[in-house]
Amino acid sequence: MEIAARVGLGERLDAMGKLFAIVLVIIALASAYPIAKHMYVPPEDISTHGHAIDDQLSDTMAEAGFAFLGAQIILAFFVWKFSERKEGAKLKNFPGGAKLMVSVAFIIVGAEVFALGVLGQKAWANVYFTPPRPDALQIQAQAGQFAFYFRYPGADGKFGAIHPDKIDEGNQNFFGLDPANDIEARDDIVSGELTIPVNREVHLLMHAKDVGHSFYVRELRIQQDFVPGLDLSVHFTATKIGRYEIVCTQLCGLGHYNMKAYLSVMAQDDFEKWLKQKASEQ
Amino acid sequence: MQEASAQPAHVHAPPEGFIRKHVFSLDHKVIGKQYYALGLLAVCMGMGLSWLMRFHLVWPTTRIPGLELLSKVGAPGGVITPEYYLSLLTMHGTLMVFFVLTNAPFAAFGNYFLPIQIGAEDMAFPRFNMMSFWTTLVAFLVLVLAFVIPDGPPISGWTSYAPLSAVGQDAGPGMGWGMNLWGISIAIFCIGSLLGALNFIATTLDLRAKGMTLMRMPICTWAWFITSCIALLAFAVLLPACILLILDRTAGTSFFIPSGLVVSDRLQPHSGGSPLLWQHLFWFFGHPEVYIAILPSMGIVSHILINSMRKPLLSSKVIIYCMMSIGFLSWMVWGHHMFVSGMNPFSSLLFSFPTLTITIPATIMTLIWLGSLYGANLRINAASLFALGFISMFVSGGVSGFFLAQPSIDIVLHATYFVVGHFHMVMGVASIFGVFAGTYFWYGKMTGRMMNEKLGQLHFWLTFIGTYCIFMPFHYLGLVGNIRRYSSFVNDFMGPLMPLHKFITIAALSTGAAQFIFLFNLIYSHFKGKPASENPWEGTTLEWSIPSPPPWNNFGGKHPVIYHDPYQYGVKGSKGDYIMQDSPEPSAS
Amino acid sequence: MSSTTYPSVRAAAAPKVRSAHAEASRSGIWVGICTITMSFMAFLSALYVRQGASADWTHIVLPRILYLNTLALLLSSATLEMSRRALAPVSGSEVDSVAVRKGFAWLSGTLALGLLFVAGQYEAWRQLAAQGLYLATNANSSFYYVLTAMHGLHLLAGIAALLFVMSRLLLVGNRFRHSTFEATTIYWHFMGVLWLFLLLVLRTKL
Amino acid sequence: MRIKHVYLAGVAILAAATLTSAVPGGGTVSGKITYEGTPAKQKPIDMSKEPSCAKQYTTPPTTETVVTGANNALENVVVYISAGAPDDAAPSQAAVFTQKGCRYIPHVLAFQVNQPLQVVNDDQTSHNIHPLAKVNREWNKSQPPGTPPIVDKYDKPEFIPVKCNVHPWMHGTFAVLKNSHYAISANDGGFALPNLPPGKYTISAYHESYGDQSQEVTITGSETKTINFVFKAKPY
Repeated sequence: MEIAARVGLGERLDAMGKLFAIVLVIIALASAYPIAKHMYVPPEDISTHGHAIDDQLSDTMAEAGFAFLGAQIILAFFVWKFSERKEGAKLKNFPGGAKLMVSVAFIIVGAEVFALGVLGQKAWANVYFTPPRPDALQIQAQAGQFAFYFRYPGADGKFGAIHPDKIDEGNQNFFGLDPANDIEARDDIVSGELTIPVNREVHLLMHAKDVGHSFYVRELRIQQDFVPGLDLSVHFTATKIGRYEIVCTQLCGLGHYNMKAYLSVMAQDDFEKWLKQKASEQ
Repeated sequence: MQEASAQPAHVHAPPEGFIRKHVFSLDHKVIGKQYYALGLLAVCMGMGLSWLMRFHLVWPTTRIPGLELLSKVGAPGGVITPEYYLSLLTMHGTLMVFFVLTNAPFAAFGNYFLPIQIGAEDMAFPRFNMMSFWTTLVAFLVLVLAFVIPDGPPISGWTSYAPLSAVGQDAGPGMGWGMNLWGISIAIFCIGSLLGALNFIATTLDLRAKGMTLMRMPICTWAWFITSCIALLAFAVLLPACILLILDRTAGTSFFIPSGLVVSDRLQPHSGGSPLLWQHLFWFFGHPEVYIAILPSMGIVSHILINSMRKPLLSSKVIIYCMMSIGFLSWMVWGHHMFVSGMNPFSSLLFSFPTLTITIPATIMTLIWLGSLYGANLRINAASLFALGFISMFVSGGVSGFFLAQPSIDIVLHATYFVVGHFHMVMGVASIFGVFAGTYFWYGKMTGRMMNEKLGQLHFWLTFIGTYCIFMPFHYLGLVGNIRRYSSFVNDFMGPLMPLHKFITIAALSTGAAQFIFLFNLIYSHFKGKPASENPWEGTTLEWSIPSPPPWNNFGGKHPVIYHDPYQYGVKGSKGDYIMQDSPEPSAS
Repeated sequence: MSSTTYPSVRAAAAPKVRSAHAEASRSGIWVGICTITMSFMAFLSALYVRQGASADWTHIVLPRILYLNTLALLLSSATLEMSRRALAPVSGSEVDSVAVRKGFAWLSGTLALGLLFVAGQYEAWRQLAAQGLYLATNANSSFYYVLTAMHGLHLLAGIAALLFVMSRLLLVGNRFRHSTFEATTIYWHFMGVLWLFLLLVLRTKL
Repeated sequence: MRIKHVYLAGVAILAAATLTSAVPGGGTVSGKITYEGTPAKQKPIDMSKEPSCAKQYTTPPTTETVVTGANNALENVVVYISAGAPDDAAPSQAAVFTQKGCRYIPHVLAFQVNQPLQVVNDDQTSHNIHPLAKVNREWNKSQPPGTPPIVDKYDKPEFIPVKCNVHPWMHGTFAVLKNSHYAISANDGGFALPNLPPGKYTISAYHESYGDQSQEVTITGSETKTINFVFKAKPY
């Protein structure tokens, strides 16, 4: 303890080691509690591919939780047991030494990496490696500072061409359509709300008007950036009728926090009614 | 070998006068302290900004008295506007990542102790060394200049994604000159860091004392060496990226800006650029940067832990190899920041695998730290407490990395508070814990006076508990889908989360307040602390073989000869349970 | 500067004593070369990505003068090598010896050729500008200006190093240090190699 | 007194002094603004992303780029004197531009060069005001609820489109004019420029979608001249 004295510490400090152990265990358990009790979980999944992601998430959560609690508690235990022992206490080495540690890490973590990293990739494949069905409903989504707009091809099933120079938000010409000269554009239906029929695959063509944005619907388990100059697309099938929030997750400027729209999933016939009503507004 | 004649001429005459001694000093120790001071200043600013952000998030319309003085436009009547929130966010990130996490554990402690620990009188190129600090300082000044110009600081975050960062004024307030200053500042910072890294490497390779083989170098020296190798390549990539960005903004080129963008109702006069190009360049630097921040702290913590355990690690070599492999792998994983950014989905898988693989060396290190504690005689003090805290933080931050490494889960968690919690714990708090540990451990050597131990431990408890209270809930928020970088929460899902946000804010304010104990201790001990002996911690490495504080040429002209591996603890030595690296007495092994 | 006016004196090779500092400056320069290479790699990968990014990639004809510049730069490496040979036997203290004068002459030649290269590069810019190709005209011209400008900046640093060495040679009491000179030599040769590589890229990609 | 005023005013006109040139009982130019053809259809605005605004309307408000009244009347047209009248000193009372229900009130705000402009946020949400000025200095500021009004002025005449970066549907116009003789056509298309001293004037009418038109008129005394403007409306 003369060491403690020298650094200006009056009394013995072995209590501190024990205290550290206790505090650490409390912290570890308290941190794990809300997870174990599912107090904070993603909203219910309404997509056909989402369950794979959710399973992946809960598997990872189990393994991570195990590793987290294990490591913290071992740390606490060793500190409790081996801190501030009486002078000249016998020093021991962990049986097995570094070799054991290395092999354990390789085996356990290696297995985990394999399990999650390789086998787990099918959840990703579900989203990105399957092409959209040919009969999928095509909708174009445009992200701009700071709103989403969605375009339905209308009766002719074709999207009118986009002319950036014609974009006029004051006039609600968000896509820069040119109905005067472009017949295909005349019957395009533009909406601030993404309305889709339930249980029908939607192929969302993504177009960025100005800077980078992102399309995120928690319930759909879909997140994809809009990259200016790059024509990306996602496809998904919503299985539950309802109204869900679409948010932008890519910092896009001062209005980022307020850049959102709504996804409303309707029964097929309601959807057609909605389309008609929208068409009349154009 | 280095006889006196071999030494650079300038090392010979001790510097004269205040300016040469303390301001434009060539002495690596003074430069190290200067870096530390800069880091301290930056961290205070960064913390202040985070306070403002946290306050605004939970009390959006409450006016903060006097804030309008900081920016009349940004905070009319003391209420933070959305764009000013983003300015604060950008400056917080930039200050913390570049001027704190890169400066404090690496440049500051590295400069001070690397030459001493290898038995050198100074860095290989003292003039470069001085230049690298002053360059960094200029970078800092250019960055904070953004606060005072009418345009205000940029709002595109520390990652400055193009085209938002590239199109200029139209992108929003602060994206005019504010953004230019950001780009210039970072470019300058790169130059400073490159000079520093070059110096570290040359010094480590060529100025080692007789008998100091590479494998006899202390772990933290190794950490600084590996970090400089990473920094050397990482900043060499960020610099070109910044140059291209500045050209896009000022010279009308189109590296990052594609055709047909309409920003603020104006068609942008650019064509053909690739926004993803910026992301690739930035993250190719950005991910190694994470390890530039954390590796030095790993080294420092191992160094301190060994000393407090009074026994060597199960294997220092394995730790060193792990740090090397982490450094190596860090070059293949940048894409995991871009899983949902429109990259080819196949490359996402390619990036995911090495990312997950990094868990292996990380786990090995953790297991070795834990396993070494077994059967130790652990001395508990502020330094070792922070070292233990580092391990705990590193584990907590590490496991959450396991989620984000998987593209499929990243679909749900990308850009949520889960990510924020993850990198704050593993890269921010953990490496800051390393700095705290290093400060309590080395303060006596650097100033000649010990820090106050009681205050130190009080500081530890408040910080340790506080940081968990702040950053654990971030993960919960992320799981629910709380998006990051929102200046206020107008979303449907926010209602039930607000109490948690309030809790975080209160924790952040109080934990931040606890840091004033540290600041006070830092200043108070400088004048009133107990005088530090030559070797207060009964350490074995070279820094403990010289007076506290060391003379201007470290070893008083003598050239130490090394006889042992760095950590001869738990042996029968003449002084006690340890043998100094430079003592000729036979070692245990 | 005719170096032939001096009788060629075959001096004994200087004793090879490499101090730690000399070693440091050598590894220092190699490390520096690594990082410079890395940053140019970054520029080039940017070039490749940018070329793939969109269809606006055109073709620009490189100004002929570039090849003359290249020649000048290669010659400068040769003259530098000559001066290295001349200065090899020079010891730290000797002043104004034949060897020193000779080395200095070759160095001046190197410097002249280096400046010639820079001037030539500038002329190449002016020729491009005359064709209406400016920094922002198209992606190709952007990369041309950026790459040549970056190389030019690094070369100017080399010229500064040359001037430094020459001043050290002239100074009374000759504070000439072999380590510094060697570092300068390595750097200068590297600039040559880098330029050849860049020229190849510019020729094939732009 | 009055004589003196008239006299002064006369001098003012001749010398093109910057005194106010309005003469009580001077001539008046009045008329009606109409359109021919089919104007662009005004679309309903979807404010669902801003509930605090959306709930202020029973039926969603429509866009205001072309606002028409009974028998082809055209609203929101700025009628002003583009030539013939001297520049006037700016009045000291501020022109107020209010953001209410995520719309600009008025949609077109006319005021004079160097006249104080006041932007007020009556909403519970944070607005952003971004006048896309070209000849004047451009600015772009946000205004959280409950913060003091933004005060500014313009020193050159210009028609400035105003937008809110946060709410893309919010668009308005600042008409910054040289003199005090201006009017904005009402829903019946009517306007009147009273108190014009004798002289030859160019009367211009500006519409944000249909642009500028102008006509010559000469005022000799206190008579009332009638001038009508007809804009060509396009469906798209």
